[in-house]
Amino acid sequence: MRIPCPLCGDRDSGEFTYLGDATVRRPPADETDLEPWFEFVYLRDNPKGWHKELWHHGQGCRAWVAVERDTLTHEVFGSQLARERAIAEDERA
Amino acid sequence: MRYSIGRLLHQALRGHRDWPEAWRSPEPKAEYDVIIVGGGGHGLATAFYLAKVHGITNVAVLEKGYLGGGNVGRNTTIVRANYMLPGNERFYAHSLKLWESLSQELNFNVMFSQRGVLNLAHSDAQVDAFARRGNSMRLHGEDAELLDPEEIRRMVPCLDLDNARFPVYGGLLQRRAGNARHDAVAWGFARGADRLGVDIIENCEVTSIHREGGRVTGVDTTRGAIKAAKIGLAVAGHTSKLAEMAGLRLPIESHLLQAFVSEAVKPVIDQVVTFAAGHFYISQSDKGGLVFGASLDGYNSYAARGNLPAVEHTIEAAMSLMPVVGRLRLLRHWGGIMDMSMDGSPIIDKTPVEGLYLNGGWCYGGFKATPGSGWSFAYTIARDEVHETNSGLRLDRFRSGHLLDEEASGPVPNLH
Amino acid sequence: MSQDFRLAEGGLIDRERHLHFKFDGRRYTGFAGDSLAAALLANGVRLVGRSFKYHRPRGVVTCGSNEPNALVELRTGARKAPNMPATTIELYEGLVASSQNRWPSVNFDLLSVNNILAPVFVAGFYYKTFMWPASWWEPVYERFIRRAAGLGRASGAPDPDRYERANLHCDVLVVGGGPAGLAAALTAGRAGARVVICDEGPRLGGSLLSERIRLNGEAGWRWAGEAALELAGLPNVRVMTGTTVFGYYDHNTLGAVERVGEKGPRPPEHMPRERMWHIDAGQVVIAAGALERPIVFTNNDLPGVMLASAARGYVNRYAVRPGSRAVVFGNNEDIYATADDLTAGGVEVVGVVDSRAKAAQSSSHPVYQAQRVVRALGWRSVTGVELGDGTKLNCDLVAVAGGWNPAVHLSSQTGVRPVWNSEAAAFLPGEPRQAEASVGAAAGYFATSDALDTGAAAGKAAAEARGRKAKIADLPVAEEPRHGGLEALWYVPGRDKRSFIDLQHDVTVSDVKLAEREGYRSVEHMKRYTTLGMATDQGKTANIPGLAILAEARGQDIPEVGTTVFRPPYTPVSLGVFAGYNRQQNFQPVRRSPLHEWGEAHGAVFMEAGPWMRIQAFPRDGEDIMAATNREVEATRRSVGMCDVSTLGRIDLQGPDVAEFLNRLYCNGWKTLPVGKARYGLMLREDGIVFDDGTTSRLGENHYLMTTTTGQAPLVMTHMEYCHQVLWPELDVTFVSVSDQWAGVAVAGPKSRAVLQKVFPEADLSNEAFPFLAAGEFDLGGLPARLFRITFSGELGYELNVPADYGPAVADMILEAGEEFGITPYGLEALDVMRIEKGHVTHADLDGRVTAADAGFGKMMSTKKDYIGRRLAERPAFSEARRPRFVGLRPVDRNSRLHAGAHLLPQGTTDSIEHDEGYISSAAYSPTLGHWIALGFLANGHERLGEVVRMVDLVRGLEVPVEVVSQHFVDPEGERQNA
Amino acid sequence: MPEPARQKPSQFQRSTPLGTVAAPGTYGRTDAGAPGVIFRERRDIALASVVCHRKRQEALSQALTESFGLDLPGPGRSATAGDLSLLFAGLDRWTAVSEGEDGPALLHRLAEALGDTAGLADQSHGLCVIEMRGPRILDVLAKGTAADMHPDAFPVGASIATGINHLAVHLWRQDEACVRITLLRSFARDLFEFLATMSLEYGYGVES
Ligand SMILES: Cc1cc2nc3c(=O)[nH]c(=O)nc-3n(C[C@H](O)[C@H](O)[C@H](O)COP(=O)(O)OP(=O)(O)OC[C@H]3O[C@@H](n4cnc5c(N)ncnc54)[C@H](O)[C@@H]3O)c2cc1C
Ligand SMILES: NC(=O)c1ccc[n+]([C@@H]2O[C@H](COP(=O)([O-])OP(=O)(O)OC[C@H]3O[C@@H](n4cnc5c(N)ncnc54)[C@H](O)[C@@H]3O)[C@@H](O)[C@H]2O)c1
Ligand SMILES: Cc1cc2nc3c(=O)[nH]c(=O)nc-3n(C[C@H](O)[C@H](O)[C@H](O)COP(=O)(O)O)c2cc1C
Ligand SMILES: [Zn+2]
Repeated sequence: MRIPCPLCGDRDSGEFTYLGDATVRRPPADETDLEPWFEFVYLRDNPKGWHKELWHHGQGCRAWVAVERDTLTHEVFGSQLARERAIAEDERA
Repeated sequence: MRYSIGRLLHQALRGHRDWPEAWRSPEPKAEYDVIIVGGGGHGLATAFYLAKVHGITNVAVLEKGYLGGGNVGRNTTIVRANYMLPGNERFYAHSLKLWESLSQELNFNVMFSQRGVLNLAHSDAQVDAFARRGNSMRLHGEDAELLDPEEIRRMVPCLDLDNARFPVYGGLLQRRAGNARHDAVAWGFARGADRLGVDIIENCEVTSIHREGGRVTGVDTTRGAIKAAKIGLAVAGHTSKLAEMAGLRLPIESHLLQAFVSEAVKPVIDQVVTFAAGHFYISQSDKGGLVFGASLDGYNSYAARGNLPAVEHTIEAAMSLMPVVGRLRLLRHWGGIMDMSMDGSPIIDKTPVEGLYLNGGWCYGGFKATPGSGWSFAYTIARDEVHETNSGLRLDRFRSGHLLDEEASGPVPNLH
Repeated sequence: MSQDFRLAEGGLIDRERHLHFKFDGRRYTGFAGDSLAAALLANGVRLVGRSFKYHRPRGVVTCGSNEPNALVELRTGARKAPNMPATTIELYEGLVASSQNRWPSVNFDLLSVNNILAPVFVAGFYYKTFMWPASWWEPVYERFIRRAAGLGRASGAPDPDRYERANLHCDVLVVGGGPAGLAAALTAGRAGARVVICDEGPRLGGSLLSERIRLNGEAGWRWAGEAALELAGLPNVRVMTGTTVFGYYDHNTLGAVERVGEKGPRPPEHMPRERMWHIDAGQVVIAAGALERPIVFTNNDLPGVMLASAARGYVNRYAVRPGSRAVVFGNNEDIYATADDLTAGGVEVVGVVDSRAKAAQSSSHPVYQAQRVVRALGWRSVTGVELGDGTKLNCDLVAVAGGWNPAVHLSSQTGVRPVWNSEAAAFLPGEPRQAEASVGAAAGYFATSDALDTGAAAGKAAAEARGRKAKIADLPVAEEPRHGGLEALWYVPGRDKRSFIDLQHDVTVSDVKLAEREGYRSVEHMKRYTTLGMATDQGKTANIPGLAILAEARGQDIPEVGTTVFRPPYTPVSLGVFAGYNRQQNFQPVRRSPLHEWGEAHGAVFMEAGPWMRIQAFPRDGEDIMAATNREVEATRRSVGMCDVSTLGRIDLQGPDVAEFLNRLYCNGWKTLPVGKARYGLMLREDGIVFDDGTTSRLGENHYLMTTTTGQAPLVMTHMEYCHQVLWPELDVTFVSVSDQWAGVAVAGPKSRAVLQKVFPEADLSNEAFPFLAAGEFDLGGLPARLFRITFSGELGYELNVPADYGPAVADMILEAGEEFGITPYGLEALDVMRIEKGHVTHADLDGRVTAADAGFGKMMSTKKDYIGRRLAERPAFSEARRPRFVGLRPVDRNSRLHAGAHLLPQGTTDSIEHDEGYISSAAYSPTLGHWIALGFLANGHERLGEVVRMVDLVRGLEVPVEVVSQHFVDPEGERQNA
Repeated sequence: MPEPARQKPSQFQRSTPLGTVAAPGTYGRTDAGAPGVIFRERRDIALASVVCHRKRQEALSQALTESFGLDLPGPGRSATAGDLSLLFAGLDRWTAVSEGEDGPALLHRLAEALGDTAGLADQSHGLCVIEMRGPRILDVLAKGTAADMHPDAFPVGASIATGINHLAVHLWRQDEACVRITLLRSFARDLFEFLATMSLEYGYGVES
């Protein structure tokens, strides 16, 4: 597989490590209810098809990259620095 | 017709003309008492034990493709009960006992071969961890032995212990463990269930689950709607998809695991051997092929088809301790879709939806569970309660913290 | 022996170069350019092996990599490789090969009794028997089956050759060097695209090398030679012969294996045997040709029955007569070209058996129109055939032409299903999922001119897709014998038990029919029940006839039955080449401390610790590790010791938000740490389980240095990057690993201050000026050094960091300074003993299932802030009373030995899991106390001090009563470390 | 940032990551003329990591231009002015490389110029620089790295972070005939042994 790194360009997947679903959100720091934390850590949509997921370019620029990929065909649609996305969401919130 | 050597010889003289179908191919009925979704090992075994132990025979097993075409038909066939955590060990110990008489129970030779499973340890700390596990097994009444490197050298001469990057400090052996002929397990359970009246319906994909007032009433399939008050899910890699049809999100991700077979050669290795240093396991099939595997490709996937890096990692591990295989050739490699749970251990339980039962999260260890899983799941479906054997395999353990994390790698499925 | 079956002229062989070789111990000669199969046939050797199940005599069937039958063991000793198709082995001087699966010899094989038992050994017979008595399965039945199964033998010795892997990137990958592939490569190559063209054979040309095809009026192989020359001259083109593209993976990455060192008894010096190529291709052109298929009839497995294309190939390419009297049998026009080629090669064609109602052309050969071969006659090899009307023809060669299957293997490996085309009566590649095109015979274009055209067009399209301007190459004019006119015929009913579909696995027509009858009627069930297509050739000749026969039995069409799944590799690939360099000692990289050589020089013994090699101990004359460790501990506790701690993770953090960042990473608080101080910190995973621990020091206002455990260092770094980039990008911190920048030396023991004072004569290291947990930067003779008053051993102790290259020099300086105190270097074992004595935890105790509270750190968990793991650590299971808690243990009888991995059970209970209350996580002999001690986890253990429980170690056969004590065995008040 | 020590650490002997493993000489195939690859361990180079602070990239860039006449290189690139080079090394990260001074001196120079725009750390000992020259360097590298080594993709001046045989490395194409590999010193010996083996077929030399 080739993973498109926004900084380094297309790279062999062997340079990356995989974490998983990039759409889950850590609850706010002051959230005291257990349930949202449980969902954040344990529950996944696990879609068959479009999936946004985190890859870490560890043998490369060390960026966390949010990659959009099809879990059935493995086709990759695009990627973004996870940080940029996090900042964008922060600003929207 | 019962299978026996006498029948076989008799049929040999008659050109094998009279063997009946191993299982029927009935049209689905409008309603069953129980629907099992998934015609893999677990689904078929569940149907068999529902009929055999609980007398519930109005059962349909719905399989979207061909029977046994899922993970039961593509796994490395290791059968063992060498777990450390009681919630797992008592379940797998029960399963191993069922394996020991399975061929006779099914009247179908599943070729269960108790050739022993040997885990190699690559540091003193790993030896200690194996001892802890072996002691758990022994406290459960299972067999476990701690071997030293010299015993291992004698037992498995094809290992090159003297040039290893990670030397072998010892090993944990379970002699009663081994492997079995994967397809025969699916076929044997199918034939057994069919003979007890279960309808096995192939090419029948479940596309939605009907619910009324918080309880299930039936399913839609590619071969029409079918009603049932009880539905058991045993769909391995597709567990999340089916759960979603019933409005559930699960602590499960689907991942890809590859397996490998070499050309057939005369006996090279007599046991099942696993190396902890590379997550690697190998045995030789009765046909002569070396069957081996290692860790997941590492990314969520529903494609039963993997990539080259995982192939190479696996074979590096093989060549780390068995350089004798260097000139043997890889014949084929394939993949399966694993239902990886967040703690690496399975779930057999009721669900918040009444009448819906869940069997999943098998990760790469569900083949050995086949009879035990079918047995416990049948019990839970028939009685609407968990049995002691699956009392640790509850769905709410992630919320409560009663985790069964054998690998201790935390809620990251691709690390288990 | 002379080459009786060699033609006087022709062939692409070098008659000047005689090559000597041995087969089954007998000596033969062949020519350069021969395959082993060609050379054997030239010498009249037709029986080359025995079949898998029935041990029937078998000969050569194909002239390529699709060979099911002629498998041999190549070479001897450690270089022996089993199951090698003789058709793909390039002959070399001194080649040694032997037949396999026979005893005592291929001509007289005792196991051919299996042939008589064949009626019993049908598909799946083993599922129906061997069940009684149950205890016999493994020791008796299975042992017998395993012995009988398997074709060749492994060498039994480690593979002595080297393998490597390499990467290639190109605009266009062309798979196959036949006319289609050459046209594609020329077109794309001339356009300036980066082109790679691979062919599994030793030279480019494909069918042009073995068929009577003329291009521009000359033999086709001449044009192929010119094209190959031009390609080799283009700097942007790479020609790789002897290279099989075996796997087509995601995102246009492909695997190919190059046989670099297979052309002799051993690889040339400094060369690998094989090289694995990872090819990252912009566009892929699959020009892999087509594979001929047989027609199945009774006794079709006898040596002398071969594919028509093979018969032509042996004549045209190798100038070998594959027989003397031939019958050609088939369902398409190829039979006439075959008869012509055989005649030209001096083979008498006694009959052309054309299964079709009428022929499309006239022929000078005796033609049996609308006839079929119903069986082959003969015992060890074919002596004749019988036709449907009873006619018997004497012959020693039957050339069979059943039509062609495009090589859809690669195009199907990407998960695309091939599509049935009834016109071609073959499966063609499905709609591509990746940037690829199949061309030529691989796409069903069987005429050479079509192959050239489709190849060139795809080459142009591929180059253009990569942004090049391309123009179709000038293509030669092709003349060739007529093809096509196929009327499908898959098998001729007869004695189905002797009509072989899969020659290598001995699967017959009756096996397929039996499978169908028993309900194994999905093509996948049939495959698995009969093992059809599961041998080394993966059914290249067998699969399509097999499923056609199944379709007939099911009363369905072929497309309704479908194919089985195509999987890599295209042809079998050595396991060695997948691993490349990374085998045995090179399995994984080795990480070495800057004090590695220093350790060696001081007599250290090393041990593996993850990627690291770490110093285990410094044994002196005759000491074992345990004795050395005891001495090292005693010396350190008595006076002073030193230890390499370079391997610890070190992360340098800077910026205004570092304290906040640490606050969120660690479960304890960081806002109050002053400059010049270190603090112990505990990190959790988000699920509330302990992740890592270490000290972090504040070096300056906005400058911190974090240390991590050796094992977790890379994971902690990745985790911090996750937290910073994904969770908290608002924090202004920078951090970078400086683990390797520093050599670390721990100096510990009552005299450690005295030693360091000598090293830093100007610094004030008094307890007042530099107390426990102080951290400071000092000048060490011009070196920037960092000193921390931290200790793992529980002694008065320091950790000194200096720039890594100076580590050895500084270590020697410390040794020298400590000489008067008898300073003793110690290893990891001694460090472990001392930390167990002190009750400090390591990864052995924090095994990934332990919470902070379990480990006795509950009080460290802040309730005033959010941090990773805070909320899920509050789950109910983690506060249950029976939860195992961290304790110390000592044997009631002080002479008893304790073991990590043992379990803890109350006294007076049986050895049963319901009484299990915990386990020992670390154990050591304490030279300080003079007996064994241990750390472990015991249900509610922190409230059971003084109780005696049983240490139960069933796998080591031990039971020892142990007393539950505080984990702080030595210096519980910390007087030593604070001194 | 403490002042760099004035006193030179001449009293200490300096070891190197490759040490005796990379003994000068020629190895492997010798019948094909000059070696295909020459290796040299460079210990005479100072290296420092420069990590840009949040929202300070412009300021950093400006400071670099003003003080050193260097443009902050973008992903995959390097920039050189005089004896100082700046190599792209990752997200927000660059490696400063300088010949002719030691780590503390470089660090001091950078700290003066860059102020609080970037976190700095001396890596002169933590990283090992292996210089490869010769006609076959790209062939050897292709046996280890999956990154494209073709001159179009890896031109002179390119600076990429990638992997070689499981190890994280940084590759800098200094000029046509020279590629510098930078990696953690603890893995340097392992990598060198790998590269040397991969060079056997071309013949290789080691220079000190
Ligand atoms: C490569 C590999 C190696 C492995 N090695 C081992 C091993 O050595 N030892 C071991 O113990 N375990 C091993 N396993 C794991 C083991 O194979 C599985 O855990 C186990 O087979 C899962 O249970 P099953 O047999 O019921 O699953 P499956 O055989 O996958 O059955 C599930 C069935 O559900 C069907 N299905 C899915 N969705 C639907 C739907 N909507 N409608 C109808 N049907 C549906 C599927 O088609 C499938 O047939 C391995 C797995 C793999 C892939
Ligand atoms: N008589 C017939 O009906 C008939 C049928 C089919 C083909 N042909 C002839 O075949 C030719 C078709 O040309 P073409 O170029 O399509 O095919 P080709 O058979 O000439 O060439 C295919 C080449 O690909 C190579 N190859 C196959 N798989 C490979 C792999 N995985 N890796 C590396 N190499 C691989 C083969 O070794 C072969 O050299 C024409 O000349 C045509 O006359 C004739
Ligand atoms: C234990 C085991 C042994 C196998 N042995 C062979 C073999 O000898 N030859 C072969 O072609 N395939 C073998 N296979 C692989 C199957 O052909 C097939 O690839 C696998 O069951 C997955 O199915 P699929 O490829 O149809 O998706 C084996 C599979 C398993 C699980
Ligand atoms: Zn990157």
